[in-house]
Formats: sequence, C-alpha cells, structure tokens
Amino acid sequence: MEALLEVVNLKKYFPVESGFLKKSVEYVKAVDDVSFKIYRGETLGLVGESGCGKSTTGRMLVNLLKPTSGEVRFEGKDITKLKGAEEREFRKNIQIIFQDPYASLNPRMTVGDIIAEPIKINRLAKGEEVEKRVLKLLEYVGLASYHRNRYPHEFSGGQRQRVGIARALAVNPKLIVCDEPVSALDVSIQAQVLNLLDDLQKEFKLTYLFIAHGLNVVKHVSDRVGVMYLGKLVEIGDADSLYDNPLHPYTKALLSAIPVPDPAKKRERIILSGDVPSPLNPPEGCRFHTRCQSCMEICKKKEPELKDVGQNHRVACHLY
Amino acid sequence: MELNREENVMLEGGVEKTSSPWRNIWSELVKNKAAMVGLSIIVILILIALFGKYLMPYDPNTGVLAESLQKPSSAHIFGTDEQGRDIFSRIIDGTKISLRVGITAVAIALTAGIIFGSFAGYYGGKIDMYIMRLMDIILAFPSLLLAIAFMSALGKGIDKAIIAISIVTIPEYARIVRGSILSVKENEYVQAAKAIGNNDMGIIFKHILPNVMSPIIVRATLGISTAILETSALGFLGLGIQPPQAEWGSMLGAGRGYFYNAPHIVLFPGIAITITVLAFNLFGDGLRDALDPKLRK
Amino acid sequence: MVKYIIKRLILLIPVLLGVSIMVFVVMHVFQADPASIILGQHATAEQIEKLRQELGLNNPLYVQYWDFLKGALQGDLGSSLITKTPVVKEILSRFPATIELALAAIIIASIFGISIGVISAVKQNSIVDYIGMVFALLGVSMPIFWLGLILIVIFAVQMHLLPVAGRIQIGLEPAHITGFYLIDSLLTGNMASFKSALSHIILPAVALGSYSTAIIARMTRSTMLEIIGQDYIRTARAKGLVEKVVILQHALRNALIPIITVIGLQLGSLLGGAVLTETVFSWPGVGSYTVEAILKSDYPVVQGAVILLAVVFVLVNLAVDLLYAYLDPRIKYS
Amino acid sequence: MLLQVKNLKTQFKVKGGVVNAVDGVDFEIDRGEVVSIVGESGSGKSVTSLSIMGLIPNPPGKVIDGEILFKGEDLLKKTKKELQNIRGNEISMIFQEPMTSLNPVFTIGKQISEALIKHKNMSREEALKKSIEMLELVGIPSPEKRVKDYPHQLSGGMRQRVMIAMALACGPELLIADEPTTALDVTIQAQILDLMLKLKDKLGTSILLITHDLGVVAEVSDRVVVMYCGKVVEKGTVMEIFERPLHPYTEGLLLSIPRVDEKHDKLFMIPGVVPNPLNMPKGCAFADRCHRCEEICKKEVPPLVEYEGRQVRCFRYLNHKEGKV
Repeated sequence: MEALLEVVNLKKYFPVESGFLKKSVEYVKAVDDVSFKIYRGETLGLVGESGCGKSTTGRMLVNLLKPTSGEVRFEGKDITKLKGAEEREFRKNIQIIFQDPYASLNPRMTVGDIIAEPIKINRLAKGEEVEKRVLKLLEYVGLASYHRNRYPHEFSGGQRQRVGIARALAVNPKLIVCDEPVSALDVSIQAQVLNLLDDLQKEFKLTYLFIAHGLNVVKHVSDRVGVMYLGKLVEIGDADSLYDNPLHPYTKALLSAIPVPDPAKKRERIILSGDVPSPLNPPEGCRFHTRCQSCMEICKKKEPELKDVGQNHRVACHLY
Repeated sequence: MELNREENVMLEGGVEKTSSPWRNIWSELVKNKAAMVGLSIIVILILIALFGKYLMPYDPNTGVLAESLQKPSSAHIFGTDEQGRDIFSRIIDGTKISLRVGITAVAIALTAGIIFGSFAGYYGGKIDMYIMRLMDIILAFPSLLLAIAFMSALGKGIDKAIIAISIVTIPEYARIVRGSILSVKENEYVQAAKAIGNNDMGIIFKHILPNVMSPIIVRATLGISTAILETSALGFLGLGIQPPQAEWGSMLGAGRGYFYNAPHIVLFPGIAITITVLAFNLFGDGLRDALDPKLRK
Repeated sequence: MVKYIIKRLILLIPVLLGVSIMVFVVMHVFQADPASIILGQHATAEQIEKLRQELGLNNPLYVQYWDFLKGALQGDLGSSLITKTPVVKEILSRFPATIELALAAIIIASIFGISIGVISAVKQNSIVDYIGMVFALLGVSMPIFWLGLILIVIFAVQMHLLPVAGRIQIGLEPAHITGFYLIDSLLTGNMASFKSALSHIILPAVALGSYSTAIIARMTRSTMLEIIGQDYIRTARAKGLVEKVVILQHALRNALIPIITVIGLQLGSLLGGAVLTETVFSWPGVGSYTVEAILKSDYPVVQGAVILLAVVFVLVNLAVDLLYAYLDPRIKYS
Repeated sequence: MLLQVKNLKTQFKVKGGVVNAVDGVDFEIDRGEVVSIVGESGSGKSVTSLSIMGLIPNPPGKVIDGEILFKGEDLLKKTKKELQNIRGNEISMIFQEPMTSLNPVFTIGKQISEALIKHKNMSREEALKKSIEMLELVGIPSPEKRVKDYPHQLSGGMRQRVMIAMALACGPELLIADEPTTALDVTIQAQILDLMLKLKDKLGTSILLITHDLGVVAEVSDRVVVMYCGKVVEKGTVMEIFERPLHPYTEGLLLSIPRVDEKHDKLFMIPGVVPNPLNMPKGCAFADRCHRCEEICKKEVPPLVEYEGRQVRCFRYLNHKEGKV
C-alpha cells in the first residue's frame, strides 16, 4: 500500500517561561518523537487520554501548528517548510473537522457563507458555480437547501457538525483530520454523524485520521489504530489485532476500562493507579512506568523503541 | 443548564424564520425599556444639537448686564447668568459641543484602540509587548489628570479637548480589543478559518473582529458618557471650550462665584450634563444586556 | 513574594521614565514660553532672551530633559515660576490633605458600594434592586463637581448643617504628626479639632466618592450574579449550608477579587477627581494647587504634580496586585 | 423505600415560553441500591436530580407538582431550613464538572469540614480530623498534606475524589451522582466508578446515578430508568433493559452505540433530532423518530403501561395487553 502521508520523528514542544529576569525556559513536550504512516483510503484512529498529544499531532498535519522538529510528508513532500502560496495550495489537500460543533462555526456568518468561503478563497469556482457547489455540499451532508441562509445558532449540535464536514469537503481534500468529531454529541446523533463520515469516505475516496478518546468509536471507524500516552506513540496496529490482542500494558488497561453496555459481561478490570504525570516533567525511561503493573528495572531507565511484532503491529514496550 | 442549547434546536421543516445575530440583538434591545428611554433621549439630543438654533429664544452669547442673575421666570425659563445671558438658550447651544466632543473623541480613541489592540492581540510576542508598554505609560496617569496636563500644554479649545480626551482613553479600548481577541483567537472557528486558507487580515477582519465587537460597542457607548463628563470637567476648570462659546461645564465653572445667591445658575447646566450622560449609560447598559448572552434570560 | 515586589518595582522604571518623558515633552513642546510668563507682558525681547539663556531653555530638548531627570532623581522637580518655592516642598506639604480626602472617599465608596451591590444581586429584580441600581446609575451620570456644588447649596447654604469649604476651622489645626487631621486630632485627643475636621471632610468625601460608590455597586452586583450561577455555589448549597454563609462566604469571597481591582482603579481615578473636588471645596490639597498652576501656566508645578500623582497611582496598582495573591490562592507570585 | 418520586413536574420559564423539563416522573430507590437515570441532553435527567435536592434555580425554574418522599416524608413540603438540614447530611450530591464544582478560594479541608461542622456539630479540629479520614477513604495519598491544598492544585480525578469525600462525610443515606465521570478520562473514570461502588458497599449508601453513558449504566446499576423529553419511557432491572429493551427509543439507543466487543459495518441510526421543548408534538414525543411508529402515536401521549412486570411508555404494549396486536 502507498502512504498518503508520513509523519517522521514529529515533535512539538511548547515553551513555558519562568524565572526572574533571566529567562529559564521549560518545555511541555506535547508530542515527542512520533512517527507513523497513513495509507490512501484508510482510516487511522488515534486514541489516548487528554494531554497525550493526539490533537496537537492532528493540528500539525493541517499546518495549524508548526512542529518543533520532524517532518510531515504528504505525497512525499515535506509540508512543514511550506510558505506563502505553496502553503495555501497545500491546505486544500488536508482539512480538519473539530470537536465542538458550537465553537467551530463563525456565529456571525450564514451556513452558506461558511461553506462558500473555502471555495472562494481557493478560487475553486466563480459566480453562480459557487452557489451550486454550496447547495451540492449541503446535500452531501444531509442538509436541505433552505438551510443555506440560516445562522449556526439555529442548528442542533449534529446539524452543525454536518456543516463543519461540508466546509471541510468544499476544497476536495484528500485527507480529513477528524478531531474528536462526535465527542460532544448525544449517542443517537453520534451514530448519524459516524454513518455520514463513512458514506462520504466511500463516495469521495477520502482518507481519515480519526482522533478520539472514545475507544469504541475509534474501533468502529478505524482500519488501523494508534495509541498515544504522554506525547509518545506506544502501540499501533490493525484495529482488530490491536483490540483483540493488545500488547502494551497501557492499551490493555485502557481497553479494560471502557464500560461495555452489556451487564451480562462482567470483566476483570485493570484499574490504573494514579494520574497521568505532567508533560512538563515526564518520567525517565518508559513514560508509563509509574503506573505500569508490569514495570521492570529497565523501564525506569531506558525508553523503549517502537518494535515491529509482526502483522503490521508495533509496540513500544520492553516486554516484547 | 442543559435547557439552553435545546432552546435553539430548530425543527426540521423550517417553520421558524431565519434570524441573524444582529437582528436578534435589536429585538432583545427593543424589549429593554430603560435602553429605549436612553435611545430616545439620545435621538432628541441629536435633534436639539442639529436644529437647536430654532429653539433658542435669545442669542446664547450676548447678554443684558442689567438682567444678570435673574431667577427662572416666564421670560427666561431657566433664568439668566452673571452676564445676563439666557441660560436656556445657552444650554441648548451647549448640546452640540458636548455631543460632538463625546462622539468624536470616542470615535478617534476607538479606531486607534482597535488597531493597536488587534495587532497586539493577534500577533502577540514583541509587537504585543511594545504596544502594551506604551499603553501602560498612558494608563499610569489618572485619565482626567492626563487630560488636564494635555490641555494645559496644548492650549484651550474644542479640538484640543477632543484630542486630549481621545488620547487618554485609547489604552482602555486597546486593552478590551486585545483581551477579546485573545479569548476568541484559539476558538475552533478561527482555526477552521486558517485551515481553509484565510490570510491574517481575512482572519482578523472577517472572523475575529465581528465576534469581539459586542464588548467594544458597549464600552464605546459608555465611553461617550465618560467623555462628556470629562469635557465638562475640563470646561469647569476653565480649560475647555473658551467663552463666550456656551459649554455646560464652563457654564458651571463661570457660575461658581454666584451660586450661593443664585443656585439656578449651576442647577440647570448640571441637570443637562446628567441627563445626557444618563442617556448614554442607559443605552450602553441595555446594549450590554442584549449583547451578552450570559445575562440574557 | 519579596522577589516579586522587587521585580515589579524594577519594571516600574521604564514606565516611570516613559511617564516623565511624555510629561516633559508635552510641557516643553506645546507650552507657551515660560520666560515671557515670568517676566510678564511688558518684558522686552532681550530680557526674555536673557532669561531663556539662564533657564537653559535654549539647550536642545534632550539636554533639558537630562537636567530635569538628574534633578528629579535627587528629589528636585524645580521651582514654581511664580512663587519660586521648590515644587517638591509645596506638593509634599499638600499631599496629606489629598490622601486623606481620597481615602475617606474610597472607604465610603467601598462600604456603600459593596453593600448595595450584594443586596441588589441577592434580591435580583426586586424593588430594592431597582432602587439601588437607579441610584448607581445616577451616581455614574452626575459630574462630581456639580454634585459638590449642589451638596454645598443644600447642606451648607440652606440647612447650615455643614461648613461650606476648607479643611478645618482656622485655628483648630491639630499638631502635625501624620498630616492627616482626623488621625492627628485623635492622637492628640483634641476633640474640637476632630469634630471640625470631620464636619469639613463629609461633603467633599461624599461628592468625590459618589462616582466610585456607583461603579463599585454596579460591579459588585454583576460579579455576584455571575458567581451565584457557578457550580461551586451549587455545591455549597448541596452541602446544606445556610444561604447567608453561601452568599457572604462562598460567593462574596470570590467576588472580592474583581471588586478589589475596581476599588484600586477607583482610588487612582479619585486622585484625578480630587482636582475637581478640591477646587469646589477649596480643599488645600495637591489638586487645587495643580489647577491654580495650570491657569497660571506654571509648568514646573504641573509637571511635578502630574508625575507625582502618576507614581502614587502606579504604586496603588501594585498594592492591588499584591492583594490578589492574598485573596486568590490560584495566583502565586514568585 | 428510601426515596419515592411521584408524578414530579418541573417547569422552566424561558424566552418564548414554558418548558416542561420534567413532566410527571415516577421512580423509587431502595436502600443499598444503585438506580440509574439515563437519557440524552434535554431528557430532564439532571433537572430531576436537582429537583430532589431542592436546588432548582427559581426563577426561572419551579417544581410545580408531585411528591418526593424521602423515608416517607415529602421533601417538597419541607421548609427551607429543614431542607438545609437534609442536604449534605442525609442526601448529598456530586456533579459532572469536578473542575468547577469546588470553591477555588478555600482549601479542600475547609470545604469538607463545613458540612461536618454544620450537620454534626463538630469543632473545627474534629471536622478537620474527620476530613483527613475521608480523604484517606477516597484514596487520596498523604491526606494530612492534601487537606491544606486548594482545588487548583489537584488533578480532575483527585478533585472528583474530594467531591465524593465531601458528599459522604456526613454519612448520607442517598448519594445523587450527576454524570460523575463524564468529564474524566477513561482510566480515571474507571477509578472513580470503582471507588463509588466500593464505598457504597462499605457505607451502605444508596446511589442515584444520572448519566448518558449506557456503558456506565450497565457496569454499575441495579435498576434503570430511561428518560426522553422529560418523561420516563421505560423502567426495569439492568438485565431487563439491556437484554430485552421494550421501548423503541431504548432499543435504538442500545443499537446505535459502537461497541468494542462487536463489529458492525453500519450503526443503527435514530433519525432526526430531539423535538423543540417549546414546541412538543401532540402525541408521543418520540413518534417522529420512531421506527415502529403507528397512527395513534402521533395523536395521543402513550401512558406508562405495565408489561411483564415492567413499565414502559408505548402503545404497542398497551394494545398487546388488550390482546389486539
């Protein structure tokens, strides 16, 4: 398979200034040396708890954040160094949809204008063509043409998320980063949006990077899944293999922690002790060792590398 | 409360009419009686300022010394001042100066404040630091004191009063604009605007500024009242508009020597100032309630 | 904490330098020629030129500023053009009067403002709330100098309850200890002085404090309303605490943080407002002194007074920031 | 019965009309039981819990009808003072947002002590000692030190533990937990649920759990109440509800959740959106979205009917009982 996008040694450090007059700077290591590939036409899920760096990674792919170091190669070309017109040209290829449907639409623009804006800015159509495209896009995402002149506040959460999807589709992107697209929605609405994303993927041959903390949602939509913890990718593999046979102790704990809507299935749960450590001062060695039940001496000293364990499955743990 | 979001849920089928955010605010504002009273007074004041010369029974600037300090009567409904001029005519004449200074000073300060504040807030870093340091220096003075200092240096007159008052209020607007921009800059719709290829100016003017205008408009409306109060204070101290030109504050200042025996000489100009300032305050408060969904019920 | 104060004081240096440059430039570029003011209308061109030479007014502006700065650092802000007395001496002798008035006003404003605001918020949309807010609205709409004049007409001229003007009855001045008449008269046990000082300060303090009272009341009300809607207030109620504890402890304690900011800002603007109030009540403070100087174009005095008041204002703001740390455990200065 | 809610109705006045947020709700909780109220946003589940606590903000809200019998006494007839003595003492509550539910300017020690001083007449020192014990009970490390911390110094999970310590300090008989784990990460959510269940067994507290997460419901509850648009649509034991949901809404909800343990190509979809509370349909509130909708559903509001010893609000079972379908 061909990789549409390749992330190589991606890092993002946010500086935190402190100290008196002489500036001693500390860094929040939000994303710390992450590499993975996204293949054409697939959905790669990215899961992890808050602060693990999954959203930061997503924003770097769309060029909303500049990486501290590392490369993001889209169709072989490093996009992190693009500037000006080239950058604008590139933006068409990767779009993003956001978590909060109430915050991601400009409240002072009509839905039609919101969807038309990317078409106009990128000069994808002129005059009446723009309007035609807008109506077509509304139709794709399951909205009616009379919605065109409405304002975002007149819509429900699910409908707003549809508008966000239409805006992303407007520039014919190849890859869409879905940043927690259904986390803020009710269960019944969540299913509608997930099915819509699925339909659109088939219709437009889209590739998704699907970022979420809900493991059940990620499993449902993804072909492959990556698990992040404190800025590191700890495990990545085919969705079925990863869910049926999780290798990393963190993935295991995460999977066992999901409540399953079936009272008949009483499972043995792994309850992790303690909180996620501060990314300002991550533990030495394996970042998970402070909460790990299989922690060994080596874990406290040496950072494990992401190792291939066969069947497209890679894990960063000294156990393997 | 979980009800709030559901309030906005629209029925499939489009029964309800489309309402733009601005139209919502207006319908909200119309319901606010105090704001409407304020707005009506403002409209009346503007009419007086424009057509006042047809209402004045006497020439505001020439008096009959023999008729000085007369109590209110049918001939002079607000009485006469120390030079025998008709106070009613002078108050009408003073309306246009107060409004002109108040509105122009705010307009200048607002424009400058939006420019400084947007750049500081959007770009951050060094630009932010330099702009805000400059603002800090202006803010290091109590505003009236700084206005007095400017006036004493620039000399007297209406244009100079406008300049003095606008300079001292720029930092206030710059701060509000900067703060609002910082609060919406990280919003997802701004991120989305960036992701679809907008440039900085497009983001600032199309996506950020329209969404931060509410507190700025409110502040500007209330700022007009402050500016009118400061104009009158400068006039009272003898620094503002120069005689014989009628200005409410300087009328008070000039009448100060006579008010033991003729309190009407200070009573009416003061009432005029209070009503004008009150009108802008009422309207500004109403605007704030209409624009701030948190306070909306 | 000490480190933070030092840091803030160091950061004040560029601000104060900026302040002094601004005042200096404004005064020197736009001001009428001081030499002709000193010499009066009948002076000849040669006389004026000679005096300009002596005063150093022909030097480049930066040289003049440098001389001024050198003097200022040694506590010399020049002398009055008219009385020839040193500006610093004049200002310092009047300073306690201004501070006493401003403090009296801010105390009145804080007590009334916070009480009205809290009551209005708790009784939102009741008649009490409306009355409180109408008064607050009037308070922010009346010019304080006009209110001062009206108060004089009512309480002094018509009712003869309180004195018209001045700081104390002449001859009753207490011995100088702090410079504040109210405190000095109490310290020396001079009740006649205290009564006279108190009766003199009431009207100007009320006039000066009215605007701040209104601002504080409005601010307190809106802050309290916002806080009463917070989750942690619901938690306090869920614990079964009585409403008084919920409002006065849980809500007001949080509301104090923004309220203190407003009070600090008001204290600063009171120093500006004092210019007006002192003029109306012939209060012998820095404000009325400055106004006289402005009218006589006595620029060293204006310059000195403005810089000094700016310094006080900046220090007040620093004090407010430090109070924050005490009130809000989330803020730690290091 | 520890708590019996009968025909509870709570209204809110909003711009444009009156919303019946809770519209005739009945359910009960026995001692030592965990009962879950499950529903989506706008279903009235949170308003129900706040009504029980007497914490509905008035205005705009008001309980207009019904009874809330706690140990046989109607809470709606109690005076303000009596209610204050019950709240935090016999019934306590924890909330969804541990980040905002603690007062930022007081130490957690003070915040836990408050209830003890008020309800148990403890001195400051006794209350603080008890607070430390409570912190230890909820699994906060080095509680003697933590008791002096301010909320902002704790993580989200720790704060929710503090909330639980505070709620349980006076030994309440009923704990109302309103979406206690929604704002927390999955691994922390597991910790908190585990803690709540352990403490329930240890202290014998009954729990009323308000949540939208059917997974959580399945894991912890004994009995379940499903709400839609202010009404109870179905009640039953947790097994009954999950094994054999009767109401089409419950059925749809269960089918629309993606599951880790099963793989479907397409999710079942409940079409449409929740009706506007200001403009409720005439018949069954769910009729427009229902895959089993019949003519009568659009005309009349279905009653809560007994069916196989359970209760469900749907015409299908009314007819069934009468032998027509």
